[in-house]
Amino acid sequence: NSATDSFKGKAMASPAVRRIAREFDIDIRQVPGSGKNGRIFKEDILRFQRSAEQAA
Amino acid sequence: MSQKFDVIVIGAGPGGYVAAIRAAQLGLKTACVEKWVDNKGATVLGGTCLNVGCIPSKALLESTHKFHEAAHDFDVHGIQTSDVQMDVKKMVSRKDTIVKNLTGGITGLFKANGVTTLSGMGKLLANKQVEVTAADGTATIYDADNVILASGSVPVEIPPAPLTEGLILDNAGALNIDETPKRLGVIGAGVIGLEMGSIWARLGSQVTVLEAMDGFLTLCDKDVAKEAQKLLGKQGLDIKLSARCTGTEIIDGKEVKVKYTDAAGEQELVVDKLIVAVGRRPQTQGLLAGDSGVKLDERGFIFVDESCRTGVPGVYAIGDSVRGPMLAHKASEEGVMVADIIAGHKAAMNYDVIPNIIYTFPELAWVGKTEQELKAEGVKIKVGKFPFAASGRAMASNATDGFVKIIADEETDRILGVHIVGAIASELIAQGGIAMEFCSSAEDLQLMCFAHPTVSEAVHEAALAVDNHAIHMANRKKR
Amino acid sequence: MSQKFDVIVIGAGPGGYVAAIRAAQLGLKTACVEKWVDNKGATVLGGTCLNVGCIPSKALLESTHKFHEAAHDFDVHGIQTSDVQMDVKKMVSRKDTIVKNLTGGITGLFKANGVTTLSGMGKLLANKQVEVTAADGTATIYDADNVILASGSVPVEIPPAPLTEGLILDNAGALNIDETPKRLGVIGAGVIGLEMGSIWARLGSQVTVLEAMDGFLTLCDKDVAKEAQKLLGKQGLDIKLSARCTGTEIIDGKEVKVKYTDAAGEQELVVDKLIVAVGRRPQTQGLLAGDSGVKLDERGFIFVDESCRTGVPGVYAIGDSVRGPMLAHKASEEGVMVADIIAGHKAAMNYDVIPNIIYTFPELAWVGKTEQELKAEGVKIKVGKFPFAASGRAMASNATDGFVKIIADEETDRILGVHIVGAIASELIAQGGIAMEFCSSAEDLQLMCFAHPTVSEAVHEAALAVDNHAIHMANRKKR
Ligand SMILES: Cc1cc2nc3c(=O)[nH]c(=O)nc-3n(C[C@H](O)[C@H](O)[C@H](O)COP(=O)(O)OP(=O)(O)OC[C@H]3O[C@@H](n4cnc5c(N)ncnc54)[C@H](O)[C@@H]3O)c2cc1C
Ligand SMILES: Cc1cc2nc3c(=O)[nH]c(=O)nc-3n(C[C@H](O)[C@H](O)[C@H](O)COP(=O)(O)OP(=O)(O)OC[C@H]3O[C@@H](n4cnc5c(N)ncnc54)[C@H](O)[C@@H]3O)c2cc1C
Repeated sequence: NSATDSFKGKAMASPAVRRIAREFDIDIRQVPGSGKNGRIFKEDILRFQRSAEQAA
Repeated sequence: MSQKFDVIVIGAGPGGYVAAIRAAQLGLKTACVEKWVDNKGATVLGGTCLNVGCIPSKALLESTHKFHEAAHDFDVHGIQTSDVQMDVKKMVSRKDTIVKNLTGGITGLFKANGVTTLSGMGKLLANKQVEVTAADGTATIYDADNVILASGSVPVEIPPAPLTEGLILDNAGALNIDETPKRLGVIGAGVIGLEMGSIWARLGSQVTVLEAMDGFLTLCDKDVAKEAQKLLGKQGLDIKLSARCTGTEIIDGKEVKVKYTDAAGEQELVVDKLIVAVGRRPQTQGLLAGDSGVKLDERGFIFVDESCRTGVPGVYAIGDSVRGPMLAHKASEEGVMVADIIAGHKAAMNYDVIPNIIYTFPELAWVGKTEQELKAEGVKIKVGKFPFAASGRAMASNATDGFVKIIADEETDRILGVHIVGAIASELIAQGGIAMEFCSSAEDLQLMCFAHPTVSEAVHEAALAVDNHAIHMANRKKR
Repeated sequence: MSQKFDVIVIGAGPGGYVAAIRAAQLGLKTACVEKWVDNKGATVLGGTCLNVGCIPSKALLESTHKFHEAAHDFDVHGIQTSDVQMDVKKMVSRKDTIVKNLTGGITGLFKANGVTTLSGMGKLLANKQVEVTAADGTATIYDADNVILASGSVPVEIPPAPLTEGLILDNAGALNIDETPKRLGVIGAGVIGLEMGSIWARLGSQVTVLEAMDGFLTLCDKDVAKEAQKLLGKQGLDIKLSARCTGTEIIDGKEVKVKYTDAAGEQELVVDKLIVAVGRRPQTQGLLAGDSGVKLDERGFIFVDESCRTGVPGVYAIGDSVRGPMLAHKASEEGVMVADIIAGHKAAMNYDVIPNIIYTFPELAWVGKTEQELKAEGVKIKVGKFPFAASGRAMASNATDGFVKIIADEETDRILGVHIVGAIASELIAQGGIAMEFCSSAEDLQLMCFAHPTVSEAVHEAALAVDNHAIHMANRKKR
């Protein structure tokens, strides 16, 4: 039984990750998480957002 | 032309003052209106919480807990004292000093952050104008781009027990009792009623609590409520359920006869003081001009959406005056959220992870959902419970009452609720809050290293117990 | 044919007994060898931790803290007592009762989980055989598929201060002092030295602590060490740094003359008792047969890899007898990891998030790295600090000394260390541990809702202070 399978309902993400996803309109499911079982950390979503900015 | 602010906050309780400080930190020109004055007429910041709520109650709870411990629990440690007495006036004046320091502190924080204090009664007019009526009656009108209503709440009064100076008291009066009443009555076995009852029971009052409902602490997890009822009963709080106050009578100007009905019929009780703690209601009187555009909901709360927006663009409301739990930290976090939204951020608040505490001894604290709520929702759950009686640190501290209970989703293992009865449940519950904000599974907590010896280990063990893996307790046999 | 077990554990301290219970829970046939006996010759489980370490020290710290509070801090609350005295023998016997309950509890847990206790001295032979020599000298040999060495540690003795019954004491002797010494000397200002010194200083001993190093608590974050030095000094602990004991002399069989050198040259100190607390070393004497195949490292610890495997397949070692911090919870978590590995799981332990506590008053607790470590590594950091003096709950409790300090990576915002000085730092630190296990950023903690009024709010505020956003404190000006 894996600790970090995505649960029903709210996204399996920490408050800062949720905040950044809202702020920059990021779909959390697109962000590769570096934690156990793909858990997303703030540093992951910041990296994702920076590379998206550079691509744009 | 009237003076203009980016943000005007009405009310300087933990909702309003935090919103104002945060807004100022974010570079917004901010003012905060407050009508509360001390006996010298000076404006007092901090609201219910600092003046007649959270802080003074905890100061008295702390002093009386130490007194009770000294009088009853020192012997086991080998500590010998004779004749432990409480100087109640000194205890109350210590409480007053703490309140003064803290409210003065908010004044200092307003200065440091550049928040303007506007003294007087605030009223929201149309077009985000705010009228402030000073004590001398002069009214000034200010313009604002944004207004935050944070007017808080006031105690509910009930007709059978009208407040009577020195005899029938609300929370403000109760916090200034300066002599231990021989007999104390409390109407309402909620958070405030139990805290007030505990304070005076510890000092030797014979305390009777009348609760109209037939269940005890029905908002708590059932195991927490059961344990609390047992332990508070042992401490001498006489809690009568299904007991509805029907009238009061002042006898000789110095006693109160309380009439109530319970399962057995009409009853009477004579007490030296009666505290009414049946709940609080939003404070909105005089707050809104007829054309302000802001609406109340059917229960009298200011109507807001999940981001604390009223129907009027640029006007927000937070704290006890809006829906949701009447808690200081809920008010403060709403204040931060709204200030952030005004500053252009997409802030949101997680209403699912707001901790609750009742500061009896032992303390009761919880975050997330109760077992009975989850069962009613049909969620399949796993429950782990670990008693402090099996904690080495609790034994060393002589505080072995209570337990930690963790509820997880049977399928996903996600933690859905953490419920604690224990000496410092108030501080332990933050662990549950942090874990739940990270969407922790029970297994996540199982795999973490908790320092030994700490009572926090009970959180670890309760998480292990969710899967029948507790170490310091014989586990249930597997099904 | 000799009896065979899936797992034999040697040593029943918090490393060994937890490993044994976990292994049994996982369905493995498990035995645990223990040589410790009480004065009636009965086997005693629990090791250093339960018998002469963590638990008895905390029991005495708790009793003496309450005594000190009663004698010095009650007046402010209005609590009047006269003539507060400590019955030291009663205090010590309470401690003994707690120890007895807990060690007896382990015996009960062994029964409940089906762990076999083998009484006597255990020795690892070749081929995973274990020889157990009972008190009467009879030796029995058992076969095992897996052996876990958990033999713990013993106090380091130093030649200038040889243990002397009733006068020069190690931790075991120190915990049984049954009369307050007028003058107490402590060699070593580490965790154990400071805890022992605190116990007796609170009861009125004049305590001198001699520390050979020229820095104080150099393993702690520098701000923590500085605050602790200041506060302990105020409590009357006379801590002398760069003070190296060179010899001792017993005077008339009732006093100890301690000679030491410091910056100013040769010094002398006369005390009624001297506690030697200069460290602990792994206990491996008689544990390993010449052909066991298990190797020690250059410092005398049993050599293991990061999964606690010795060089011999199927033989593991955990706890104080292997590398890493000498802490009970580290030993226990290693025990769980090894039991899981034996049961076929890919278990691992996170050595980066092991909390540390020193139970002085206020307590010191930390998890993760210190500011000086991170700077030495060249990591760019942000630091947030919040003093308990600004916490309403701390004010209500009259415990405003100390602070919470959070260190985050400047670039990623990840929390790298949490350092706390404060009344219940020991329990607050679990919040840091949980957050760090979830690789929390400072912002994650900033966005969570902490209950009011709690001292835990200082954790929230310290996280906010990392980005100069604390609410209840004037922030540094932005650079
Ligand atoms: C005895 C007691 C104990 C409590 N203990 C706790 C506890 O331990 N933990 C906890 O979380 N909560 C506790 N609470 C609840 C807590 O006090 C409230 O939830 C909290 O104060 C709500 O904050 P607020 O800012 O919304 O309102 P308030 O604190 O009520 O502040 C509102 C402020 O607005 C001012 N105001 C109102 N209308 C106007 C106006 N028109 N113009 C100008 N000023 C105005 C008021 O004077 C007041 O200062 C307790 C309450 C009581 C009574
Ligand atoms: C005064 C003091 C206070 C402390 N306070 C704390 C604290 O607050 N928190 C904390 O985390 N740590 C504390 N410690 C440290 C803690 O006690 C140790 O880290 C912990 O006990 C290590 O556990 P262990 O199982 O590895 O070894 P031990 O607890 O030392 O147990 C080893 C056991 O193995 C037995 N044994 C050894 N060799 C053999 C053999 N050959 N055959 C049979 N049996 C054998 C011993 O008799 C002993 O019972 C304290 C230590 C001291 C001395």
